[in-house]
Amino acid sequence: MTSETHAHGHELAAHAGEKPHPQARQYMMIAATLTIITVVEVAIFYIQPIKQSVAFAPTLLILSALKFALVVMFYMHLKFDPRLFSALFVAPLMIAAGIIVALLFLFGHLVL
Amino acid sequence: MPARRRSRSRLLPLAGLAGLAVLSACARNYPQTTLAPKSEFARTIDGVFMHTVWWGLAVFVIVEALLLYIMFRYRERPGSQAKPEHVHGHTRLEIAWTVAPAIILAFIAVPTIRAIFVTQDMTPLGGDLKVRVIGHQWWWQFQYPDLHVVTANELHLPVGARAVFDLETADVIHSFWIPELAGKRDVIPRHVNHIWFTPEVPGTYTGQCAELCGTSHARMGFRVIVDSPEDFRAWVENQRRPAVAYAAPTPTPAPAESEAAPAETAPAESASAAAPAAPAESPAPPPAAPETETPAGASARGDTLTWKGGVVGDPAAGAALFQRSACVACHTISGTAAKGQVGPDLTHVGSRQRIAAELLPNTPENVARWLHDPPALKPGALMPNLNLKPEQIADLVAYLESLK
Amino acid sequence: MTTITETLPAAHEPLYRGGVWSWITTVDHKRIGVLYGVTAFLFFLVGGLEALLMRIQLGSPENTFLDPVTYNELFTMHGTTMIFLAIMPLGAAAFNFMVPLQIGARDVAFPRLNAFSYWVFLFGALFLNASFLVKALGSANAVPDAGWFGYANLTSRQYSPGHGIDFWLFGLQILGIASLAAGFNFLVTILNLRAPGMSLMRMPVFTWMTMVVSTLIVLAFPVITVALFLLMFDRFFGTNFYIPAHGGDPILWQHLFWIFGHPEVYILILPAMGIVSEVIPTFSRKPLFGYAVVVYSGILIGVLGYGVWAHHMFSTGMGPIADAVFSVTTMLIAIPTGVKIFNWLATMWGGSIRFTTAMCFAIGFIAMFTMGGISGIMHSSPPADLQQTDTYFVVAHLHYVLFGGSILGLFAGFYYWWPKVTGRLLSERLGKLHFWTTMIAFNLTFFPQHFLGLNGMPRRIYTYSADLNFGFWNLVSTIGALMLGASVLIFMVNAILSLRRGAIAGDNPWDAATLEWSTSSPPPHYNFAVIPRVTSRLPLWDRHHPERMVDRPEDELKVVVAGKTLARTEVPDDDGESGTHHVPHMPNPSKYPVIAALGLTIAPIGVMLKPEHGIPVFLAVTLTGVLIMAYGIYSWALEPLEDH
Amino acid sequence: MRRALAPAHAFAMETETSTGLNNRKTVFWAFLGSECMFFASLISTYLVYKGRSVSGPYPTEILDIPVTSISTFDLLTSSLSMVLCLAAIERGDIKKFQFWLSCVIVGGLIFLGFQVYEFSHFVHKGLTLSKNLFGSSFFVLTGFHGTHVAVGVLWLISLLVLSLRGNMTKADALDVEIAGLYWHFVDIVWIIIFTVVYLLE
Ligand code: HEA
Ligand code: HEA
Ligand code: HEC
Ligand code: CUA
Ligand SMILES: [Cu+2]
Repeated sequence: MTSETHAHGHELAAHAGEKPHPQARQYMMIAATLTIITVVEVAIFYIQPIKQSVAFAPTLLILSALKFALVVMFYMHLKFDPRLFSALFVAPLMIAAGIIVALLFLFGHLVL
Repeated sequence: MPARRRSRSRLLPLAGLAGLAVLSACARNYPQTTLAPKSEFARTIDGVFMHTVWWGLAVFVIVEALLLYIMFRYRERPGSQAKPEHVHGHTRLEIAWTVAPAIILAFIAVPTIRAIFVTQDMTPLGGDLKVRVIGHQWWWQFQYPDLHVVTANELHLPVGARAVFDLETADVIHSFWIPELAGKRDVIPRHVNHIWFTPEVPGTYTGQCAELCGTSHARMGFRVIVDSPEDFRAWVENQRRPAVAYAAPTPTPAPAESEAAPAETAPAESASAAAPAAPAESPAPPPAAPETETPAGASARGDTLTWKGGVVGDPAAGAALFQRSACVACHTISGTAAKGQVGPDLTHVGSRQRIAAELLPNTPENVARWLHDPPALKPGALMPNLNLKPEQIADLVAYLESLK
Repeated sequence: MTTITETLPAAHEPLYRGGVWSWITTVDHKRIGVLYGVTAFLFFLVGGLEALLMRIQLGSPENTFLDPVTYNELFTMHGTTMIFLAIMPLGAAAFNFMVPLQIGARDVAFPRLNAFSYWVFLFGALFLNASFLVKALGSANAVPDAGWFGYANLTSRQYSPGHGIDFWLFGLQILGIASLAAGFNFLVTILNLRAPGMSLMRMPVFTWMTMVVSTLIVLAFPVITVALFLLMFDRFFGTNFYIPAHGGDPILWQHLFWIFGHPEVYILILPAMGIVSEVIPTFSRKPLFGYAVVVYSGILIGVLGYGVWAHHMFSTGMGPIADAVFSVTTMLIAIPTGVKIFNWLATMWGGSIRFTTAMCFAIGFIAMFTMGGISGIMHSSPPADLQQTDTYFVVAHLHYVLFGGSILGLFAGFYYWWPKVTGRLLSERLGKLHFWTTMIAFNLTFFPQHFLGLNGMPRRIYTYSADLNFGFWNLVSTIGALMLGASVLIFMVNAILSLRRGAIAGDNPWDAATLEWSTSSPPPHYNFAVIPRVTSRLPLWDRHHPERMVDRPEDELKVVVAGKTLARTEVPDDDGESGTHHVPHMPNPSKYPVIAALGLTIAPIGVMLKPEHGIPVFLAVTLTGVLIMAYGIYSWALEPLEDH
Repeated sequence: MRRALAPAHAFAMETETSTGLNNRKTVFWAFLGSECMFFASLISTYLVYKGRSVSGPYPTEILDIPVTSISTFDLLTSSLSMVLCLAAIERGDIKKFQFWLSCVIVGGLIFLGFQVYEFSHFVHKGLTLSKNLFGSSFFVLTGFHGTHVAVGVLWLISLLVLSLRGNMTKADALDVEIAGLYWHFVDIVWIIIFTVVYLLE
């Protein structure tokens, strides 16, 4: 699958709908944010009052969703690239998330 | 062209009408039909089904009639150079045929959901009869925990009392189904499923495993005998009794001798030993009993059992043989040392109407055939061919058939 | 208006000439389409033969024609073969041949990946059916026998020793890779290779449905891939996913399978719906009524298809809430499906209907699929389904939708596109005979199964007691099946006669409107000498019947999803070159796809050898397979696609 | 933007596409969508079976959060190297490109090293693939992720070899971009696994 169009040049910089990608400094910022979130996650894990509370799981899930979104939007450029790519990725992602939630419910791990 | 179209137009409604006629007319010819419900559960779900049938039929008639009309009305006429107008759509029509099915579906969904909650309401009622069902490859075990009864392949229920089932399996997934009394509910490893129903009409109903479970899935039947309350009590009474006992450990004669006279060695000794424990046997007159005694013409002569072809078996010898053989590893006979859990409980096997999960009527010939080579009768059966000799089989049959 | 440029006269090298090697290395989407079609039809015959054997066994009570083991093998292989080796690849044949032609492209986006898909499919199919060979050589339990959905824990080593289940699980795994590769390929082909002016909302509905099906494949197959991996680990590497004794839950298999399985049934029906949406307008001489609605309802069916899977599990005791939710979502699918049916009827309304064989099959599709859909609605009510599930009522439903739906639709496509593929017409007389015998035999075979099911006949039983009175309708059904076999023979005779001496078809024998009819029959290997410019949904009608043209050209090509523009390009200027007639460069043939496919098929054989021959043999064979595959893929990546 | 229609060079796929998007990039995003379903199935399996093992070792006894936090950090950092690597080749800076690419590869190898260490440590402690349900679902989920990382490393090494042979230029940025998409995807899958498997044990 790798190179059906390999032999040809890719003057693709000007794809329809593509905005310029971020530069190094912005990438560094993202990386710092990701690191901080990870540190917070691990910290939460060790702070017993939070770990015992009902907010523990939702907080962690939100934090990891945040990391997920940052990587997808900036490192993978979905924020800048044509929306078709977002559609190709986000629609399956929704179905996938829906299926995980449904299965957790069906196996009694989530109660309505 | 027109001729073909007409034959087509006759075909479809005909199929539909014939279908309906058959649907209603044939129900009573089928002993295992879902269309003649005999419990409140079965009636409820049949009601939902018939509801969907009528709506379905309406949709069917409308669509097919419209199709036929259009085919006829707008067929290409010979020689016509008609240039149909190019219509691209019609918003109000589109809305109409989106909304109309939605309304019909709502009419189907409401009773559906009501029936779901009614039939799955597990609140206990006073007087529920609890039954634990355990599916096995390829037979059914039934336990009545409150009555301390264990049996196989033949479920007795009192008419008018709600039976509540705990459904489990010993191996793979099976599905518990008595078409006239209830829908299916699967028995699944690590799950305990439930279903309940109240049989309303006494009689015998057949049931069948409805989930592919291996080679002899087709042969995993059972029957439900809905008794009057008195009959049911009597049945329970009998089932709770330990098995008919034969005290004397009569050694089975060596094959060579037994061939000559298997019947002579045993009867005298065992007759006395068995007499007190087997009251049910006593009324049988010592001389040849009339052929009507058991369906296949078996006759009980004293305690020995003679059947077609003059085969004679001695129950006491059979009892002893049973205890000495592999049988005990797999079967339970209460009151004896046999405590095996692999196969059906045989304590009262003689009282059952069929053997091997509906495979055969319970006659001496059939039990003998079964013992001779189970997998030959029921492919894959988990009871192996034990290479029993004919006279051993005769004794075992006499014993098993005496376990009423 | 006449923006469609005529193709070159038929002075090109014949499409189907060339030796075996040229077929093995071909990357031409049309030849691959033909390969798919022929292979899939052969497997349809195999699956049909299996069905006939089953029907003979069921023709009378307590019949001993087949033993239960063989019977279980036959329905398992019948279901698996029909779904994965017949209908899906027949759909793929149509996608391959027609989609590039319909969108005005010269090939698919990844021609060698396309060849790879075909070869993987072929090897996977042979792999699965090799189990019969192994059985013939004397191995017990060598043929899959746990049903086409292989419910755990019957498929565990404990309850299914031998290699039967292994053939099934690796066979499906291999076939899944073929389907995934094709799914990606067609998704991108349709998005990216459309001719200028061919906006999404001008695409033929068949192409639209191909795109929906490709998406469904791409999103459904990973789930069964995982389910099968888990089963493989259980059977070969001692994991406990489906082993109850160690906490595993066989229900997980059912969920994963049906999360795949229900979208799969729409993968089977949507191509047929696409075909019907082409055939009906052509032979009604009217454009499709409510084009946009038909397209959107197809998409909606695909989307809703992900939310209904547990309707196959109503008897497993999921609880009232889950039952109710899945029941309602299932019923909702009737709405977009009904919308399609009504739009087809409205298309015929006011038309001038020509009853060609293709049209007859399309009409037969509407009539029969509606019946199957209605029995589906009966299933969707859990209380009612408790009586129907796992009985012949389900068997009736699934054949009304699969045979009455998919197969009749595919036959319509066969008759419709045969002239384009072969350049010759089929006999209409034999075609009509085929149609009527099919319709009568089909209903004779499957309609009585509704009664059998409702009257208590479970499915998947190799025989039944005479007391149950199932004999009569089963006999009717068996007679019907034998007639159905005869009708298939008529079809084969028709095809063979047409190849020998069918009338020459010409470019557009049906006066159809879509682009595939603008090129010669069969098309030149480069499809179009000049890529057409498209200004409406019905380009050929606009050209031939300009007075009736309704569509207006648009200014932009847009990719619109859910009403939002995702990407846009400008309409090209008319360029001066379009009159020139050079023969275009086309991709080179390549031997690497077939090599990679071969390696892929060898790898699982190693795993299958593990239980008897130990880890070294397993690793040796599997690594050989992987290396061959890697060699194939690397060489293909480095090989230029075409000369300059 | 004018579409190339010239028959002499008019094989559609080598020209501008109808969406203006590159075929390979489009197919790759579709592939990632498909991968979402793949990992969703695996993660569902893991979650559904959580707490259902009938015998130990159980997750709490065995998972090592500090060690895994470090390997998580390592993978996140390799993603940063990956974007810098792409930015370098888009600028045509081959030296920087090779440097950052090597960083990504090393990062990936370190992650794999951690995983090998973790797996062998677990096996040592008695948790094997077949020991219990936790073992089965844990090893299969993280194993499939690890396999993805390994494939990614091989892919990046191929790119590095190509560029050391002088075969990578600014024009090949798309090759790097696609490899990068894959790499980042593997990273986000790990983000989920780290939370769901390790932190929410
Ligand atoms: C081509 C494949 C295909 C298609 C399209 C469908 C379509 C549908 N199917 Fe079917 N189905 C199968 C293939 C298919 N099915 C297979 C193979 C099985 C068995 C698997 C196995 O166990 O082996 C199965 C099993 C199956 C079951 C499980 C039965 C069981 O095992 O207990 C259910 C339950 O809900 C179901 C429902 C439906 C519904 C509601 C539709 C709907 O999509 C149908 C919608 C269509 C219509 C309703 C007709 C047209 C509509 C109108 C004219 C509008 C007006 C209509 C109304 C208001 C009713 N199907
Ligand atoms: C996908 C589509 C599909 C198609 C087209 C068919 C076609 C047919 N099917 Fe099948 N069927 C399934 C899918 C399909 N089936 C599935 C999914 C199951 C469930 C399996 C399971 O339970 O796991 C099933 C199950 C199934 C059963 C139930 C088995 C059971 O539960 O015990 C039966 C029984 O009658 C049956 C019959 C038939 C018949 C008679 C045909 C006929 O229409 C076939 C007509 C075709 C022919 C007759 C071919 C013609 C061949 C010749 C003329 C011979 C020439 C041959 C050579 C030269 C090699 N099918
Ligand atoms: C390895 C286990 C095993 C052994 C040993 C075994 N059986 Fe069985 N037996 C079974 C199983 C399992 C069945 C149920 C088979 C079925 O219906 O599929 C069965 C069924 C039966 C039945 C029919 C019961 C009914 O209610 O339908 C009889 C009678 C019977 N066995 C008698 C015997 C006798 C007598 C012996 C010893 C000579 C014996 N069995 C030894 C496992 C065993
Ligand atoms: Cu038990 Cu089928
Ligand atoms: Cu379904």
